[in-house]
Amino acid sequence: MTLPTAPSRAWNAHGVTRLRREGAVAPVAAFLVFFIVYVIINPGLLTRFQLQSAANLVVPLALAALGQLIIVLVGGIDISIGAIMSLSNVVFALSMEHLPVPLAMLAGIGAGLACGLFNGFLVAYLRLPAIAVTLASAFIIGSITREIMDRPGGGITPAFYLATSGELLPYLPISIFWLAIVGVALWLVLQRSALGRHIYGVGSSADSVRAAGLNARGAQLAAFALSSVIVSFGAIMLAGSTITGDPRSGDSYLLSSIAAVALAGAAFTGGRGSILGTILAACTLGLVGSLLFFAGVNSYWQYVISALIVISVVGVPVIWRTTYLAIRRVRS
Amino acid sequence: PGAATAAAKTDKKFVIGFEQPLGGQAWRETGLAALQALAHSPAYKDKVTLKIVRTNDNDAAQQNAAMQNLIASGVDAILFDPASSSGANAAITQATAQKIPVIANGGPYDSKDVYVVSTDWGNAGTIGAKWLLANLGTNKKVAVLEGLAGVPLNDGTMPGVLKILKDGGAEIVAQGTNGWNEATAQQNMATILRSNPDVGGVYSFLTGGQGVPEAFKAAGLKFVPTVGGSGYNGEACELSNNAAAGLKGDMVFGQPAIYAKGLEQAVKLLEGKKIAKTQLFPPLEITAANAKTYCLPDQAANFQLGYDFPGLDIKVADVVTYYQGK
Amino acid sequence: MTVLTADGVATPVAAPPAPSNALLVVQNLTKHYGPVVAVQDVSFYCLPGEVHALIGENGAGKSTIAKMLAGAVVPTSGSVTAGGIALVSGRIKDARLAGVSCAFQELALVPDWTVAENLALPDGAALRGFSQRKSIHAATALLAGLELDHIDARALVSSLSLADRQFVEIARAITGAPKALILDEASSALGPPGVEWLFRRIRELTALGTSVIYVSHRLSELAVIADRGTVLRDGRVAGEFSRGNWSEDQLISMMAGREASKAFPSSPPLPVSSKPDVLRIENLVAEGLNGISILIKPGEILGVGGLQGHGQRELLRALFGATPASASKWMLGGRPVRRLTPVKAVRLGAGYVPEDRKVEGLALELGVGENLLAPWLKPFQRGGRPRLASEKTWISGVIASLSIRTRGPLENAGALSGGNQQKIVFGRWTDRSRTLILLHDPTRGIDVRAKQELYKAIIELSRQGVGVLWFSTEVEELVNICHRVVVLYEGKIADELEGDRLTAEAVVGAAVGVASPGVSQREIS
Amino acid sequence: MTTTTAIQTVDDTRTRVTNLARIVSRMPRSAWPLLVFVALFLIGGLIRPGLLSIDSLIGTATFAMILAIASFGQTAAVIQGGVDLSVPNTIAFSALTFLTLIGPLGPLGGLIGALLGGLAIGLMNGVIVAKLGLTPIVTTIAMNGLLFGVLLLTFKNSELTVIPHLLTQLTATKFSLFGVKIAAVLPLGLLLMIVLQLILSYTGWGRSLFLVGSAPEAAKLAGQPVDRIRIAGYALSSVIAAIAGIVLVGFYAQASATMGADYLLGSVAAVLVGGASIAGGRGSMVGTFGGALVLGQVATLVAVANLGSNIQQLIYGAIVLVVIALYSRRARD
Ligand SMILES: Nc1ncnc2c1ncn2[C@@H]1O[C@H](COP(=O)(O)OP(=O)(O)OP(=O)(O)O)[C@@H](O)[C@H]1O
Ligand SMILES: Nc1ncnc2c1ncn2[C@@H]1O[C@H](COP(=O)(O)OP(=O)(O)OP(=O)(O)O)[C@@H](O)[C@H]1O
Ligand SMILES: [Mg+2]
Ligand SMILES: [Mg+2]
Repeated sequence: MTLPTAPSRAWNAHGVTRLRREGAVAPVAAFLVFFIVYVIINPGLLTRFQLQSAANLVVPLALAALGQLIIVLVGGIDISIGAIMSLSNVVFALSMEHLPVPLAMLAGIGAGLACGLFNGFLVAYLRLPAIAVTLASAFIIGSITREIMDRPGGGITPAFYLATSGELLPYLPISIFWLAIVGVALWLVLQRSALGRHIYGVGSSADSVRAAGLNARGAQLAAFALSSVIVSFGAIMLAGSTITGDPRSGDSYLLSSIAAVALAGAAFTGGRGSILGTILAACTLGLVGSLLFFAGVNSYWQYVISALIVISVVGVPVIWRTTYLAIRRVRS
Repeated sequence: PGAATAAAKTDKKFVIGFEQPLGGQAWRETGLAALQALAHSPAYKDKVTLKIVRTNDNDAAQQNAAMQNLIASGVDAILFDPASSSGANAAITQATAQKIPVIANGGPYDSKDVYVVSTDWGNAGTIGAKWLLANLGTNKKVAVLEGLAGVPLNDGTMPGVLKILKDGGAEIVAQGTNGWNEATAQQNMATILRSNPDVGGVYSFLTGGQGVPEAFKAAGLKFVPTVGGSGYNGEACELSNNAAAGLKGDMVFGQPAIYAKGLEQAVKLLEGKKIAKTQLFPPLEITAANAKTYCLPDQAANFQLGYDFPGLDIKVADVVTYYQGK
Repeated sequence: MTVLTADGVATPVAAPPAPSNALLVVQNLTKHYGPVVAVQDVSFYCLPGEVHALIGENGAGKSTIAKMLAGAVVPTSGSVTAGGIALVSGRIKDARLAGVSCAFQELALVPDWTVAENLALPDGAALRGFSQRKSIHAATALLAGLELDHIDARALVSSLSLADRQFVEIARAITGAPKALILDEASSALGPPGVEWLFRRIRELTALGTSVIYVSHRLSELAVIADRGTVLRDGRVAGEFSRGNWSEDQLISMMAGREASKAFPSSPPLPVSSKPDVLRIENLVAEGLNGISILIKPGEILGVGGLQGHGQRELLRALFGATPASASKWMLGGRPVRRLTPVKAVRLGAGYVPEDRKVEGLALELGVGENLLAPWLKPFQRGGRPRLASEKTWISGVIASLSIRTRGPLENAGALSGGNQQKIVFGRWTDRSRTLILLHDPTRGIDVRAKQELYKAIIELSRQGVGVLWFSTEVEELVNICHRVVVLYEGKIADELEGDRLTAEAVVGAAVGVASPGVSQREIS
Repeated sequence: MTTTTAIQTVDDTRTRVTNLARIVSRMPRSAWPLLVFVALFLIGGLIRPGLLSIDSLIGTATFAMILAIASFGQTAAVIQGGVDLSVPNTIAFSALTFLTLIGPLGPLGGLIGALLGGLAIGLMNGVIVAKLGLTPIVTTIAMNGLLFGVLLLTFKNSELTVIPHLLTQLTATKFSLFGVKIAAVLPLGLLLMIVLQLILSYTGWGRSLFLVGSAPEAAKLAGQPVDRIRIAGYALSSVIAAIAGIVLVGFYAQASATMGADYLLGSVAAVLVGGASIAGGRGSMVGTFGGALVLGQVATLVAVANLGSNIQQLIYGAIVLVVIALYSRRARD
């Protein structure tokens, strides 16, 4: 038996391969271009003040998109993600009136987790299609949320704002710090634990995972649970940055989280998608409106431009590949 | 830096930012048009430059970020139509720290740092409820359509409305929602009428002046006293056209031109005058008595009335021009 | 032990008492799917170090038994013990822990996992950490130990050829030195060298005392590897056999319940036709293909041989326009071709029976009739039931001539057995004035009777003057039925065999890159 | 069945059950939502006898038909294996195009312009999905956003156009049939439904939508022009959404940029409750109308019980969930 010689490449070569496999090269490149354009148009982004307000806007979206990503990884899609976010936001904000922060956070995350487990159970064990289940649960969770709290309010304190979205760290916006913590933790779970690989595998082929003797349903349920926890973090960050709980606060994250995951190059059939790509895609989409504001463009254009970014970043590589093949054919 | 620039700019134009959180919505767009019409009127055009930002989904986080962008771009004052009654606190704190005055314009906002220039929405709800009680006949069965659940304006007002109606002896037999959309109001009223054809009055919060009577017509039922209030031209015309058929109604609505009023107050403030911290203006009421004067037969049904504000003298033509996005 | 031939009546064969040293004991195993009786009262045992074959026609119940042993399916009744441990929980993990592992007929690898992940992940708790690097090291070592160095442990499984995937699937079943190993048609995608490799692995394992359950349709393999075997028919035991104690004809008649011959029909004489050549292509270049020239005359059956993954799939797809390709000269049905698409190919008279019938061949939710009509739907013509009514004669003709077992044109294609599904994919091109039919291993994994029916149909096509390009993994088919055979090696034609040179040895030799007399070394490389 | 064998007589109860099961399993899927609607309608009658009237039926059917018209396009999109989330803003786009064009071109010109606009949207969706390979859900969400921007940037004021009388007459006017007053939109929608259902069931193109939805690769290798079929499917979806936009303008006598918002999830819900498979290859126009009827009747029942709008959402979600669960159980059996 000879000793293995294969894994001799540098680890970062491996990382790039992985990014490419997970479809993240185009969105990373798109973010870099976007960022450079942004800084040219508005150098003030790099001031502490603007960086922080941009970060506070983008971090909840990034977390919602990460939650959506996990569902997409197992081959589903979560229509209820906005509703979960609202519920978790509201439960957290209400709990802050009576409970110390850690317990309130637990309450908020617990509420989100319950939704995730509900969806996950129906999808994994009753084998209902995720899009249909979450469509129904979006109605249900939204209704429960408004029963719990019918208008914005809650007991979020300025101290909590400081801890999640304020100027706690020198220069670096604290919200970016928390996002990085969650992102790294999620990366560890997805890439460095067997469960994470199972989640990727289930999206790629649930039958095969099952035939390998693994618990495919469990992995699916775990994905929904994990997703809802991440989304709940997003809801708490949102409560912190707006210093309020709001029963409609999550609504706008449904479409934008899906758009961000698409921009991140994830495969909606499951099994492929990158954390870094998703975070950067969320940053790009989240800041289009701000960029247009500083460029002095009518804010209506943001809808058009966001759509074009998604379509072109995902579509251009395809066009490029086809033309490349065509050119090669002509040459040969 | 804000304070310093503001001081240096006294001989220049005031830069005033406006944040509107629901791009494309008719009432708010009419408000922005009125605001622009005023800003370009002779009295103001040498004094102010506007920076208008629209965000979507009535989302507090986006509004908050957009207001921070306004601060960063060096405005002298910020007007905003609150997406929530407390969601912009972060931006307001920062604006206050830089001595940029902030005016909540169009809805209430809970903060001691914020001036409020708004319609008196709380009263808008109760005015209608009281009118309905006074106009109910012997049949005290009332159907209620609330606006949009979870929106502060709705959820802040509806409990009071329900209480007044109940205390006044009305029996609420059916509850629905109008989604602040006449089509939804019509559909949901029709649904209610199928199960409760015998209602004696309808309270529909801030919308429904067209949809509710249309639903009655479609069901072949006689009109009952109706409270609505989108302030659409169609509402006024519906009331005046059907007055003969016995339609009695009270359409209570706030003028979108309150945005222009906000601008007026902001300029006063920047010019160093004192303004009241909280200014709540009574809503308009269209009833059978004045419906004819409000109805513009050559305008479409969903032309938004209330484009002018007492004391500002804004012209329809100007508003329409700016509504078209000039 | 002698061959027990079951009588025609379906009475269960009395279970032979298992000797006390038997490793795997199956007793009165029964599986019902609703009204469908998949397996009924099956008993057999397997001694340590023994290879026990399970054979039977399609749908006889082999895979169902394999799945019950592997824990993928819960039996309706009956018992399975492995080394004294009862195994009926229906959990694959329990079976693996008890030392029973299985290479499934439907390949059970995760396409978006690397080879290393596929090999490493099944053996670990979900909540354990996972290191790519360590898994790649382990997998590379494992593959090297199994003589599979050509497979890159870092490659995604989806990028591997079918044969390589089957190798990985087998490798995964072998790891962890199972007490009992089930190989369900593990050789179906392997060429002769692959089968040789598999047999070496089996011998290594049996030498260590592992029991192997070997499922295959290739009776020739049994002579080499099987110590004993059980013949199944309609879910019941039809008989048993042991080494040296059987003939192919006996087994076939036991499986089929009648005298059936394994004889191949011979190819009809090439008709002398004035019609233009069916296909003339020179220097075809595409992904995985490297300058291929082919000529097919009307009525000619051209076999394509070679090992899986040497360009056969790509060749067939390119010729049907399903993957981009170009050629210096390309005539289809006498007409020049520039850029071919499947739509154009069908218009020019081509038909294609793809590799994977479930995904590439059929719409499983639609009826048998509509699946047959799939190529013939036109937007502005009738469809649905009116069309089925107007095409009734053709549809029932196809169903009858291929003896497709179905309840009628409205039955969902998904409810049919694999062999019958295959016949639908084939049948849609018959009697439709085709000039060229491309066949991708249409007899893979289907039973003897279905094979005979397909052979007949292919020869009938040839008689009608249709050109046939037939890729098969079974060398016997190529040698016996085709007029001519080209063997692909690394995307090129390694050899072209005809007449006396067309022998099984020559095909196999060319497939592994060994020159046979008459071909110079230059042409091969 | 007239003859019974010995085995069947022995196992009589079981046979009866299987017979029933067979009848049930042979029933076309589109009949299910209609049955559920009838059940809900009767329940409504039990709670409040006044609800058990033709007028009430027509009333529910009218609003259900409006939702159904907006969902017919979605049905086509779902059958061919996709989903069309650009329905809301296609509705608004067509309504506003129509209102913009009736000034210069007259009602017919406006209608043609709006339908052409819908066609263009559908073709773009289809080309992006089929040729660029973007997921339908993403493509159509992006298209929906893009359209919103275009709406706000282009159609200044057109929602303030006075709606032509002819259109109102074609949709909202009531006529009397055997003493029952029926809004014109109901027969109009039924006609549309029948035409579309005939196209789906009995034309080659309609069947090819099912073929592509159920097995795209197989369709491709059978020589079907899969991309073109897909594109045509999306085009149909958007054209019908455009029709829905014009119907909405006529029926409610108003238009705005956000007028389609309710149909984003509403159309998907109607299609799903109507028995379509979200994975493609299954669905029908009749079923979608049935789905819309069920949703409409649920709203009526909630109104009867006076549970308030918030609880209505809850029940709505629960019903959708239950219906989906029942369907998929049946599909698996
Ligand atoms: N999921 C299922 N549902 C219903 N019946 C099934 C199912 N799977 C298998 N069967 C039944 O089990 C029988 C045996 O199938 P099985 O796959 O075991 O056959 P096989 O012997 O492996 O055939 P092949 O040689 O084609 O692999 C089939 O004929 C069918 O009647
Ligand atoms: N999901 C299912 N539901 C009902 N019957 C099924 C199902 N799957 C398989 N069958 C039955 O199983 C029979 C054979 O199925 P199976 O897939 O085992 O065929 P096969 O001949 O073994 O194909 P292959 O050789 O490709 O494995 C069919 O006749 C069919 O009645
Ligand atoms: Mg099998
Ligand atoms: Mg089988």
